[in-house]
Amino acid sequence: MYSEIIKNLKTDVRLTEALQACMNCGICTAVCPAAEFYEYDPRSIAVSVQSENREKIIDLLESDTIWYCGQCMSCKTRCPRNNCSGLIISVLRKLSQETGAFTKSRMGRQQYLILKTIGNNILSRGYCIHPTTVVPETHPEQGPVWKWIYENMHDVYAVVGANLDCDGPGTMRKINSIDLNELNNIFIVSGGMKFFDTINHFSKLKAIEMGMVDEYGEADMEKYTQYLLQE
Amino acid sequence: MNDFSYLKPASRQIDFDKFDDRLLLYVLKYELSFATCISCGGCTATCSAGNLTNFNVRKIGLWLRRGETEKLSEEIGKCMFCGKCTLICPRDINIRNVILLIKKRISMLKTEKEMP
Amino acid sequence: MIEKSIIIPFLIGLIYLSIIFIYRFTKWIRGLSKLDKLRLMQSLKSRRFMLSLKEIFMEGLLHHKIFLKNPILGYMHMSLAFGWFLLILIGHIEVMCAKNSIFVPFHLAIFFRYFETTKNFAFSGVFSFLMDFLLLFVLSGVCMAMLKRFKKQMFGMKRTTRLKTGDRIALISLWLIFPLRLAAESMSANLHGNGSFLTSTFGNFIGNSGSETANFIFWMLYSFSLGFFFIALPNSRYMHIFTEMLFIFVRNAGIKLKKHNNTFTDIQVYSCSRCGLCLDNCQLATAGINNTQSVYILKNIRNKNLTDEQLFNCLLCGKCEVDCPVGINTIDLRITQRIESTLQYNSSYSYLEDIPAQKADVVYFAGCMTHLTPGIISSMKKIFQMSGENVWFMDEEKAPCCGRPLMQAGQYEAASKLIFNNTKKLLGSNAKKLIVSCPICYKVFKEDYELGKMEIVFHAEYILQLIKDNVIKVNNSNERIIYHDPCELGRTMNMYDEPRSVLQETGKLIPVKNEKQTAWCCGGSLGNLKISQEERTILRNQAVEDYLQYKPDILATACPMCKKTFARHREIKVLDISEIITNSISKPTEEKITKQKTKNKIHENEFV
Amino acid sequence: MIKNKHVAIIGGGIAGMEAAAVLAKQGLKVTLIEKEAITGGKLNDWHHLFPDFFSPKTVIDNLIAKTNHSGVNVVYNTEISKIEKLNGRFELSDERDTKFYSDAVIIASGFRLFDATLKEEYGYGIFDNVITSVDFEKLMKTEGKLLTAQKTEPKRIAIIHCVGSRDAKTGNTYCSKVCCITGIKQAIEINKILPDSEIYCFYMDLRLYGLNFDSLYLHAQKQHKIQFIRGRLSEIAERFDKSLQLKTEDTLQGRPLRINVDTVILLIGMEPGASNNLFTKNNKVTIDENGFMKPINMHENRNSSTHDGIFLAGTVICPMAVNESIENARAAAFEVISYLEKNKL
Amino acid sequence: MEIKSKIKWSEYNKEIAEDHFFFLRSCIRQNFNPGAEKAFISILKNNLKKDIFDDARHTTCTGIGYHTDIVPFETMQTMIARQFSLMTEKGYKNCAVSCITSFGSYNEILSTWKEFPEELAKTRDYLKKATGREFEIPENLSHGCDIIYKFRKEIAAQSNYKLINIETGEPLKIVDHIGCHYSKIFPEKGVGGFEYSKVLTEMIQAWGGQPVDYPERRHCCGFGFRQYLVKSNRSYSISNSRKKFESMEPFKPDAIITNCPGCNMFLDRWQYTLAQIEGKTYGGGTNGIPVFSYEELAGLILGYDPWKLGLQMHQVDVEPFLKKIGVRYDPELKFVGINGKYINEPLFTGCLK
Repeated sequence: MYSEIIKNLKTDVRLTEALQACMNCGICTAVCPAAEFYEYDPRSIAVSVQSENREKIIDLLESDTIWYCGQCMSCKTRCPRNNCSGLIISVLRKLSQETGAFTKSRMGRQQYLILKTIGNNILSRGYCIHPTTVVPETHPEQGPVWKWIYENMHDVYAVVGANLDCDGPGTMRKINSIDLNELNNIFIVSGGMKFFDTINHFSKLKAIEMGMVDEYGEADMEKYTQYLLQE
Repeated sequence: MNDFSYLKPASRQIDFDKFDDRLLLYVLKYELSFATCISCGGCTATCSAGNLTNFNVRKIGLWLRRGETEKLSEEIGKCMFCGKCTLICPRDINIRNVILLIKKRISMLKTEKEMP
Repeated sequence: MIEKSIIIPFLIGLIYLSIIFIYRFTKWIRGLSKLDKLRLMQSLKSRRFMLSLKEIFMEGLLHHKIFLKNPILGYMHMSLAFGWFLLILIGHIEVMCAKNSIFVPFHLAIFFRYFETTKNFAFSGVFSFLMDFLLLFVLSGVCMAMLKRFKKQMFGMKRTTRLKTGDRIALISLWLIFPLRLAAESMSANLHGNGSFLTSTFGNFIGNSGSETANFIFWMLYSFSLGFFFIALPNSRYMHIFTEMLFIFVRNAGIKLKKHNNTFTDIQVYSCSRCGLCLDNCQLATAGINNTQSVYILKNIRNKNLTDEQLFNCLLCGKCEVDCPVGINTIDLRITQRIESTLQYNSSYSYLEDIPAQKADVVYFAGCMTHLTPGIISSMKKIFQMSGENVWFMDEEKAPCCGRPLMQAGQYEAASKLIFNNTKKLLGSNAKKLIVSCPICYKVFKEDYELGKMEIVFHAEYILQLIKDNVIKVNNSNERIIYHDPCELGRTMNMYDEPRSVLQETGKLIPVKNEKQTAWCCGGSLGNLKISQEERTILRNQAVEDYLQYKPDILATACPMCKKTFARHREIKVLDISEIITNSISKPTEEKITKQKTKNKIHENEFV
Repeated sequence: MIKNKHVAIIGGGIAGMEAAAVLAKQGLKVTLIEKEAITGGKLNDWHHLFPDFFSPKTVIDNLIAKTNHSGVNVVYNTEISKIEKLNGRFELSDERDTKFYSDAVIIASGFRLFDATLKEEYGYGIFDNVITSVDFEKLMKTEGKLLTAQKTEPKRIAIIHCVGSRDAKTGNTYCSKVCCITGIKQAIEINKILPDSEIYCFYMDLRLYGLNFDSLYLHAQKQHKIQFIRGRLSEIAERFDKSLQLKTEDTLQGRPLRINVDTVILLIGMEPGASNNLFTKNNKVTIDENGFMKPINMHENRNSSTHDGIFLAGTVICPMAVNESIENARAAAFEVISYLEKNKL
Repeated sequence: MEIKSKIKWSEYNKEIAEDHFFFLRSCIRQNFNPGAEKAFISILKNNLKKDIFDDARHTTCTGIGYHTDIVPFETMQTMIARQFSLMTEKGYKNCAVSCITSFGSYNEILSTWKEFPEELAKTRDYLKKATGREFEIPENLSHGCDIIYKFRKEIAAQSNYKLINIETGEPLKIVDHIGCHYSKIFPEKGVGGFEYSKVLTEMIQAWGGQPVDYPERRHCCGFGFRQYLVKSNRSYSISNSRKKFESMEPFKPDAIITNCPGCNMFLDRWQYTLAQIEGKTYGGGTNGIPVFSYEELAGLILGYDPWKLGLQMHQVDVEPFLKKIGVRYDPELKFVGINGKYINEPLFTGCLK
């Protein structure tokens, strides 16, 4: 699964942009919000990728580490060599998902959850997020005002002049089927759909590997989802 | 009331203002040569214990300078005192004594119940 | 009655002293472990009792060892100790003769000339002469002691101990005893003519100014000085005079310190006379370290103010132990203090995973220090290849420490963990022999490991055997070789001859002044945790400069630590015994090589 | 006879003065053209030289004495902006069209200091307690003490290495070479006047190339308790109490690190002189990719520009320390002599 | 390629189009501050008399999907190309982007196309195949805040209120928070660059307030895409927000202004959550520091009704701020439904009950 891993890594144009030659100064880690919170050091990621050491890179692909980045790109601004650890991370994450390595780490497996929410929202609604998906029970941090909005969604949005789930332009309008169709076609043509399938595929394999199967021996993805939420 | 147990605000950042210098000052009082450490890692490379586990002498020095008392007390017991680090050190730091002093101070802290 | 009062100060002192003595001796003996007590009892019944008595006589009274080392100092100590002893002994015999009885009051001999004013008993003239002679003998010692205090160089001593108040009182009263006795007896001789050549002469010198009152006063002062001395004695270094006797019995019973303090520590501490011989021999002084020598450690243990800075600033080279006239086990004692001071230190070696033991006939344990001298490792590999034995190089990759450095740092419990782990692996190999090339490891394997029937062989012994068995043939290059005795091998393990025998095969071994028991420490010692690198360099240079006088081609060592230390000196070529041997091995003939090859098939894979 | 030949030297800094003195002593006619009213250049602002705390004033005074003694014609307040070769001779002119003629030219116009305001995230010019290494030298020279903007003694001082050097963000990707040792020297100076202060150096690599530079580093650690933290400073921000919050990574540990200090000193690097570009216009003098004057080759011909007869001395070529600059100028002078000898017909 | 930039950022100004904008909406803004986008269009159309086109057909740019790594770069490029195609179709050349994530993504893609023309060709090809569409690259791409910044003085001229405490006459202290993707990736795409971006501070100044610098001004709010979106990772988010609040606390700001839809919501919500967990509020009493978007603030000073702007959708109560600047509003109408109909009220507002 990792044959030509280095080659695949280097063909991503983003890596050409993101990694010149790192001089290990640590300016990226200094401002990194992920380093603030996780056992995470973007400098060492850049150094590992720069080393082109197969073992190190495979370790990264299978680790939680690459999933710690919050993609704020603060690292980009300060780098004295114009590198961007955040973008290196994007490349690694893509590779991790293409190879299935992401299912080997707890943080990596979460990609399935994101696919199920954000991915689903994009394809079915044309939005990354929709108010109905921000359920107060799973988002207690949204607070009592959001709960009130959620419970009185129609009225609250209307009062501020939004066009919630209605035809025509405006805030939070419904994206009509022609546009959704175009969106879906773009996903099919540009490889987005294939990528979704890949994430699904490896997640199912993982579910089976973990013994989460239904009576037909198929992966029980509901169970897997519950497992990921608890993990 | 909402359950926020899933949220644990924390910071890994080293905050120099909350620097625990109890160990460092003690070590420097009796082993001034430690001040000259350049974190070259020669000690770690030769370390007998480091050969067997993730014990890292360079980091011991670093933690000492950063006041990481807790980490030091977890890690310091792994040292075998073989003395190779001291022989290797390009700055001639008496690392064995540094380790001994750390152990001493930690044992003092424990009896004084000063441990964090 | 007033006359008799002169004995009161003396008596009070004596009673006080006796009480303290009985208390202390009882406490010390009771404090010994059951086994040690048994040992002591048995030794009293055996020949050792006589040995101890002899030793007490030879050392406690004659100070034979000091005499050998420094005759002037020996005479000083002897005149004081033996002279005083004889004064008491002859004095008693004199009293017995005078009273014609064996049972006489013990104090009478002390104040005999005061109470016995006549000279009308048998041999009285002889006795008074003898007593005067002995007093002169003792006084000569006192004079020397005073001189030594102020002009130590006259006694060939570079350093002498510093005094504390208790010692000072005792010292002054001791110094006063004999001059006052001389004065008092001279007074009596003046009044009663009961003196001999010394006291009479002094008595005559006083002439008519003598009186009963003056006589009484001087005898009283004499009594006071004795009393003072006795009272000061338990809190001064003179406590050693009596403690040493007990110590000799205890030591000769085979009692040793077992990694923790017990009353044997106290016995040793109180046995130290603070003669200061350990100061002169301690190399640390060369580097300007002057407060960490054994005498100070003993004193500070007694005063309970021992600091880590003193305790751990010692090379553990053992030179002080060799020289100690009392025979105190300074190294054991110091290590025990280190153990006591580090009891609270934690250690955890859970990472010492079970590396599976490899079955072999012979195990080679290189040790940490040897890993820093790869020349020794490759030489040992060559030697093993030639020996044709089935050798397992135990710490080739995953190399745990032997535990000795931890021991030296006092962390006995931590060391035990390493020892436990290594023992398991060693026993798992089913080997008959364990070969080590580092004296530091050798010592701990010999002393602290329980390896059953496994023989622990130092590489010099092993190489010597191979040479004897004609497995290794070496050329004698006639190079001038000095052999440096490593502290951990020589003084503490008594291995002097094997390395020399090996070296004699390859070159010309030059004897040097400072060798064997008096050999230098290289300065690299792991035993010292406080010494700075600059100070180590001073010690090393001291040794190297001494060796360089003999113009050696090679300085041979049998210790990787010594090698590493000496190697930092640019002017001397240092090699380990194993390296010297492999350098001088005669090239085997073709035939032999093929023979060897078939024989050593397995090992070539391992070591080449 | 080359004795009648005329040499013009642009720049009356230490390199220009040394070259001028050497040439004049050989009997040549030398004109030293300085843009300021005094010679000595940027060294005039300096307090002490590394690594032995030598006085720069002595250096300048000796050079001035040397030039005066050997009869150098020093022209002040003149900034050459144009060099042209006319009829085998060089014509140098300034903005006011003052003209000088010579048979050979030495460009010794020196360097420019990095403008620390370009490194916005370090807050120079924004926060009062951020100063540069040059400000520090001036302060030491004029007042001999270091105070915060609030006029208190700083308790904690941070010295930041590589400001405007080795940084694509400021366009300077080269190493200025002298800053590391300057930082250590200044740290020691601060410790001498403020013995109770904590001093931190934030560095990427310590490039201590000179003899005794490393021993000064050791000395700083041992005797002056200077702490060295390996991590490039990311940003400086002012706190409510006007102290400064610094963010870096403790790269040896791999953890972000925050420290509050009272004063920050930025070790600013050397940049190519502003006039370097002007000189390339009317002749074949070229500059390298960093903007410094380009020698024919940097190994054997460092003093010869790519134009025959125009020579280079000192920091127009690359960042240099004082002693190197002077030696380099001396070498340039001999290059000029051999050029004139060769072309005497 | 190493860029040898010697830009003096304090003197740097980016180009912002004058008129005729094609509006590109933000997913998060529409979700959490729907009134703000409505106000933005209104300000441009009614107050500034500009032409802005709101096309019903445009969709998400998939930026959140891209940064959560489920949407490949190629797909996002094509999705954005489709937005451009709609713009081209309507005859517009200037984009007005509402979302900071989108803004970053658009810029990243424009830069990629410049640097790697083969990527542009590939995207054209994909879009053509998928939708039959073609597109032109916009002449100008501005964020909503850029446009408000450009016309800040015109807005000030028309304003009913100033960011001044009407009781004391002192300017209000306002801290700004710039969304990371506004200028961290491409400093030259932001007004005044990145370190001291002027886009919000000069708005504050123009409207009478006093911008306040604080140490963690540039620190990320902590959204972190997957770090917030997956519940078990949310400690990352709250930890980083807390870092900001702790740092701004000593300066006692009257409000926070943001230009990013995500930051706006998070800085509002995390104050509530932190108060619940740690019992600490940063705004004094039980309330937090109110958080406004630039459109909301512009709308407020222009006299828009706070409840039409959607300020009731904030967890932190805005009323103390409204009182400070003297905005007239009807507290009774805060939580009413359509046509003034009574609906429930939230359990409580502010940070602590």
